[in-house]
Amino acid sequence: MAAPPVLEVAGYTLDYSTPAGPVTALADVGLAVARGETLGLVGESGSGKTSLAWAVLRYLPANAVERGGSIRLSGEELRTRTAAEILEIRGRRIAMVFQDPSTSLNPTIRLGDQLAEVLVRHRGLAPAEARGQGEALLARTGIARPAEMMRRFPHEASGGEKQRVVIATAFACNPELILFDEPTTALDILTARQILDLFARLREETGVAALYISHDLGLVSRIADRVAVINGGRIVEEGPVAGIFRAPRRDYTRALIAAVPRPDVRLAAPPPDPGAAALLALEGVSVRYGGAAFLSRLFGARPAVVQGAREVSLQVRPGELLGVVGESGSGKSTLARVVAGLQEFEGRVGFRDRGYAGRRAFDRPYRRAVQIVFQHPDGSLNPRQRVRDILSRPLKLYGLVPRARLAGRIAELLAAVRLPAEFAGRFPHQLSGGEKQRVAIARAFAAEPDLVICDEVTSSLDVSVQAQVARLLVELQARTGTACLFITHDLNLVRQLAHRIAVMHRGELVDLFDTAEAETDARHPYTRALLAAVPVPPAAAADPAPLTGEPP
Amino acid sequence: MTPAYLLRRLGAIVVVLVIVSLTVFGITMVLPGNAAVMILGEWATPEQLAALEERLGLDRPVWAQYFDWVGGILAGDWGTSLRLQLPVAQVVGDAIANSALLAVTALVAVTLVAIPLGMLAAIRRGTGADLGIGLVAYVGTAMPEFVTATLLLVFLAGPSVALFPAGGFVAPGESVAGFLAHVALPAGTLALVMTAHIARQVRSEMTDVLGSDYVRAARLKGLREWTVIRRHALPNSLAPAVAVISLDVGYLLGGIIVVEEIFAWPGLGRLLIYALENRDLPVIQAITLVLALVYALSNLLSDLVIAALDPRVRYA
Amino acid sequence: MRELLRHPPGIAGAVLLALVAVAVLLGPWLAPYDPQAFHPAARLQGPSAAYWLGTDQFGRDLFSRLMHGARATILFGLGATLIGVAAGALIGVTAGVTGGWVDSLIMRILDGLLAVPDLLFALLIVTVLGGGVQQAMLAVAVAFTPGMARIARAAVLSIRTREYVLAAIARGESAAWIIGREVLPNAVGPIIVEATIRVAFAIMIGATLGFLGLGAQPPSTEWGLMVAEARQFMFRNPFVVAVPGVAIAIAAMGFNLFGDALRDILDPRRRR
Amino acid sequence: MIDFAITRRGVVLGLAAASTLPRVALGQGTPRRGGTLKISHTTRIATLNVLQLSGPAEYPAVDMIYSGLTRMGADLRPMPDLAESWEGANEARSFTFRLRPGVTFHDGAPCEAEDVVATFKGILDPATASPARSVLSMIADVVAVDPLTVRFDLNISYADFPTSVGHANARIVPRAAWTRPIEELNTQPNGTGPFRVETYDSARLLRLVRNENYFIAGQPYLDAVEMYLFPDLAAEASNFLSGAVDVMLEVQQAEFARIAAAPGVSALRVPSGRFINVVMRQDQPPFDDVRVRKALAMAVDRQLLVDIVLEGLGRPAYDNPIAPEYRYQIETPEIPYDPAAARALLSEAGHPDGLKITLVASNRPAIRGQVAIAIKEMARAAGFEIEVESMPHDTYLSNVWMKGNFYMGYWGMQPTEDGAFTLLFTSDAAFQDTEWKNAEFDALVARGRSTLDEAERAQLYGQAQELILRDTPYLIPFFQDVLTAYREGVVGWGVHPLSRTFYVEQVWLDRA
Repeated sequence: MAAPPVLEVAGYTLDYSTPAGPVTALADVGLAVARGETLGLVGESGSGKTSLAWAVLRYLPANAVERGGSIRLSGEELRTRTAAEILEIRGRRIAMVFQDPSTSLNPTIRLGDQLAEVLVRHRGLAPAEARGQGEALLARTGIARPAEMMRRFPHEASGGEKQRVVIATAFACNPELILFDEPTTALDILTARQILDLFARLREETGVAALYISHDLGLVSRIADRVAVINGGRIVEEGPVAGIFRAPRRDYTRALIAAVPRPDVRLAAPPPDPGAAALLALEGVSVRYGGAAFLSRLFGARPAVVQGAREVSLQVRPGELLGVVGESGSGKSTLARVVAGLQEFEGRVGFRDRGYAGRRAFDRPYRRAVQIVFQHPDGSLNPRQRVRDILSRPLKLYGLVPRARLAGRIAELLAAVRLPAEFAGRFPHQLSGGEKQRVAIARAFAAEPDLVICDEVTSSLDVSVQAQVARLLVELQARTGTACLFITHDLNLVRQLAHRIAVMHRGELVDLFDTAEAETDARHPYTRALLAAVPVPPAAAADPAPLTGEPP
Repeated sequence: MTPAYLLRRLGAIVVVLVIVSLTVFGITMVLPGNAAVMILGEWATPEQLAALEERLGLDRPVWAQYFDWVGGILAGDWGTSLRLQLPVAQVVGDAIANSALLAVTALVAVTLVAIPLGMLAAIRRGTGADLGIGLVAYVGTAMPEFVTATLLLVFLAGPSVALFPAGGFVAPGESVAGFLAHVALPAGTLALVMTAHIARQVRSEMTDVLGSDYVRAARLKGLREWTVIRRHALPNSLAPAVAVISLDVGYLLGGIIVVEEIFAWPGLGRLLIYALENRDLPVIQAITLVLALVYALSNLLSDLVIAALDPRVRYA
Repeated sequence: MRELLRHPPGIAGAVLLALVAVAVLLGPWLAPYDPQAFHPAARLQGPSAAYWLGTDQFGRDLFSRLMHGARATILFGLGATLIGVAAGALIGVTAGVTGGWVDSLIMRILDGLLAVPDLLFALLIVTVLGGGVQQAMLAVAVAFTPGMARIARAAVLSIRTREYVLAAIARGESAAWIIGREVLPNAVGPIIVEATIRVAFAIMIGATLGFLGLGAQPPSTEWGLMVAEARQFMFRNPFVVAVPGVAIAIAAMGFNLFGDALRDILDPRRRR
Repeated sequence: MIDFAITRRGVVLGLAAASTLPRVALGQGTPRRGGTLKISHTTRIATLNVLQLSGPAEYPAVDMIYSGLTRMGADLRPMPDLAESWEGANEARSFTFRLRPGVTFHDGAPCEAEDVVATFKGILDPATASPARSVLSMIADVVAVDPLTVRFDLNISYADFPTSVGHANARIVPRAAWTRPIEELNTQPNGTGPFRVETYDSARLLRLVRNENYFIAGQPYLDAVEMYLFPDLAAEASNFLSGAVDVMLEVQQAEFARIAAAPGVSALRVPSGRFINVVMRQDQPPFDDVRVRKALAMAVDRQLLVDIVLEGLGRPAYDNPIAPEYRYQIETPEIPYDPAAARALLSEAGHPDGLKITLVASNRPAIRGQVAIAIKEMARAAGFEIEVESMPHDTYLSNVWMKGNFYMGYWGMQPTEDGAFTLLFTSDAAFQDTEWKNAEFDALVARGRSTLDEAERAQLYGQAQELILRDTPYLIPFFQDVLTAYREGVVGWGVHPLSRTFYVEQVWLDRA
């Protein structure tokens, strides 16, 4: 008789009781993960994928009501286990790796102790012994000086190092099953790539069964053996990775696949006239952050100066979409703030035939011609203003439309971003994230700008919404001939949309190239490393060679 | 924590004290009536008043009085109490020591009671214990000290019960038991209000900590609940608790005013009321400065404690 | 508001405040007696059909005094807080919006003033102004100003970096528009929460000043003064102290609970 | 029997028998030596400078530490203290005091005539700011005749002079004190009294121990006296009832019945001439019209005031400042509470629709405000629409006292009629705050103080009182008793109507 699957969920239904009545989180869910197998569980926010993880770990909130089904670990039913028994299972037989290592590690306890405590708990080791073992575990996750890392506090380690500690902790007791909850989303591109490689290696070595939860179908397709797509609490489709991508059976799956940005599917607006004069020209733009307040200086504080951007020069042509990519802290958002007139800078910003030498030099025509859309749909709209007021503000401010035509223009703007006209009367909190971002885009385009700065406009949105917003943006751009400075960390997305791509690293512009030339040898090594780190779905590109060590 | 940081903080405290000194001096200068009137009371004749004013130096220009005062403080001479005719440093010094005994006792009591209560409420969130603690906390913070003190006086020091003396002061040097008996009610009054406040804050911090990702991670490691609380939750909610306590020192410094008056505790608060009633300006000024200094130092101290508790906090 | 009613402490706070509001609005009509009228034959009595909450040392009806005193007490708290909030908000918003050395200077001065405990500050000021209700109200307001200024400034600073404000700056909006339309409407939330809780403090400080003889003066029916005047008689009739004492606690608790509930509702981080 | 029979000889003589000193409440049995008497009080002993102090708790302290030439007895007669005897001469324009021999200060220095001369000269120096100065302003010169004899020459005839030198602030300090900063007396008193200071902390405690060299052999009986400060009245009462102290210096009316009823406790009530007075300024309307004053007088139910404000611990007064405790009180007619008549009189005085006016009271002591509120309620029926404005004492002192036209005053009892009249009533009174100035009255008082004949004096002072009753310069609704309490086993504790002398050296503890 074949061994039972490590994890087998069958007919599992879970409700949350709320004041407004029960809400179904999971409905008749069934899935199985065998030893040595990785099952990718893909869904958007609210799909129930995380609830499933909590159900497996028997860590349900007080208002959770299980309506039926079974959850078995290597054939043992978990639902009937007592709390004490579950405590013995957690961390020993089922471990979990969390999304963000900076919050899942206790900031006041040394990394080594957090790793060792699970060994003390489940393997009964003495603390000193456990620390020794912990060092070995850390070494296995590729940490160069494990003994030193053991003594550090979380804030003294990088994101990648912390996630390695979390992973080492998860593997510490040789569990049968590990749950991964988006373990790379909080990490930078290159680090994420290394963590994924580490995961692949450890899975090989230990033969652990893994349930890998993610919103990113592209990413899952690279590491999982099989994929389950969850939507609205139900598994809509399940099967081997290749099969799902090649022949999705459900519309939802198809939409999800279509929404995954793929460089080979170009969405860009028509290319700009290469001979046209530059619309925007940055010349040697530098930004320094920091500097102590007067009184602090008086009492001897040294100003801590951080370089936000160093000597950046680039140009944007009319109608062009220039992608700016880089990891967090690379200076790409600083650049956006400079151009939007939110950040003091040194150097010169040229716009059409005028030059501006500082933030305060930007005049009304410049401010009208250059608009910005921000990352967080929640933060970019004033919660106390109706959509109508938000959209009418640029119209009134720049005197673009006679008062009598205001309402009509607002309806047009809403239509342009595919929102119904009655949204004009709504407040931002009555809109979804995607809808809010559309309003923000509409507000930017309301000014009839020549250049729109998009600062990570899609990264807070669900995958499917992301794609819609990106398409909408390009469409508007094509229609109005507006240029766009598109700042993102998503390489695949930018390769879909941009005419040219600028790569920033630690405040410097390291590379600038036509999108078509992304994969040529002329690229800067850092660009190449970034491209190599990004999973390109599905197996369209050859699996890149694993990277080792920290990014340059 | 660098010496430069400490120096900077101390410098900031000096700035604060200068501002307080100017404010207080300004306020005391426009106080109606003067000490001579209050000293001689209703039995004074105008010439007696004039003589006394001259003797007290109240007839000199304001700016001269200010610079004399500041200069005196810097030279260690805090002036002479107008009413008591004693050096301010001596009068205030005795009172500081007594108030410190009261305040520290209250703080220790609060720390020992409020923090465990707040944590208990957070851990047993939504249970009867939580509700009970919450209710007591709300009632405690809603009672002015003089009401609380009056109730304690009636119920614990009334003639029929007389569990504690109704007031007075015994130095711990004379008799530790006597000191504890006398300090119980005034410190209890102060502690009650602060306990209520701090327990609520600790509960809220602890609730946040218990809901944090790392506590969840610790639980999902299979750690026992007690270990989770002791190792993971407790240390992290202590730092905010310390911050709250240090903020409450400001409250405490106000609270002693009423409590000392009611329980005959010979400290700064009662001295202040006496000085205010008698327009004893040097004493008022000195007490205000001392209280401001204590408050500023307690904030600094709490920052140091927080830095010790939380490795993330490093002052440079 | 609807959310408030789903928040149990919020409901409790609202109920307590409703009681208080009834006393403030209708108190004089609910009172069966003239609050100052002596009933020499019925001194220091416990509750009875004639005197619902008993009588004080002059045989004055405690319930009537309580009802009449609600206005003095509550309006004191509201008034002091309102003035303090207005002044504090003005200073704080100015500092937060202006920034630079103006902000530094204002903040240093505020730090200095904040180092003086509220009650002490109020005591100093009320002594300058001379005791009395208006003076005490002003004193509490002045004592509250630095704290409120700090909160207003913090609120402004946190909002100043919100993206919709950045968007307005990028759009080239005037400073007045940004402050008036983008910053202030969103900064009032924390200010209102803090103000609500401070009303409770103001009531208690007002009562304490009354107790120390520097606030409301006899024959006012302010609750703190009622307690202070009655303390001598508390052994003969505990109600003389208990009635106004409990009333103060109810009012302060109402504002505390209500303020906490408001904070929970306005702060998305604390929402479930 | 209160009489000064000696006037026949034209001199006033004191008696020198210490053992016959009258006691307020003399204990039973044989005095026992030893023990510590603990006293609680509510006001601070801010200073022990006998020349300057004026606090209620400071008087008992200096009464134990210092001695004067004379000391007030319970019957308002001057008793020998440092002076064994005295005699007046030259129509009471000169007084000679004979000092006890062999008396020493606590520091061992002898107490002689030079000390007395230095003390009185110091008091007369305005720079000393002594409350005794105005009372002793009739002194023209003071000379040491020999080490044990002092002679005072007066500007005027002043029959009560032996009483005046017994003023609480006129106790004898060593002549050496004047060679040093006089502030030293604040904390380092050096007297000839029955006790000397051991510990003095103005914030908490004054501890006095027996002066072994006290000039009355065998006294004091107590080893020590401790005075504890309790600023809060409620806490003080609780503390006393719990047995922590032996004596509560002053008991509030509100607490008196409760304390008196407590087991093991005696509460003592001493009638006194202490009174509340409603000040009505008479150089401006409405109180320039005597009918308005009379109307108000009729609009106050004095018995009810005594009942509810004093809890019955006092006696109604009918606007005569001279209480029965003085020597020359005349029959004072009762003024019945008659709102209707008051209203009629008010109407007749030109206020047919009543009179709206603000009555100011300070909050210290609280009784001022209580009386004001009660008057407001009572006088309403007579058409007086009184607004009571209470204020903190300091504000009152600087803004209202001696300035306002309608406010509450509060005065302790004076040792003599002359003291009472010259305090408030004569045109040159120290606290003339009504502008009621009457030359006839002034003349009567001036003649009275120089008149040695008992009957003639009684007649002059009687006429003066008649003038007061005729014009009602103040509304004086009641005389307030002085209240104190002590625990079982304390023998001989008592208070004096003037609350200036306490005779603690005669108190002893009768317990195992």
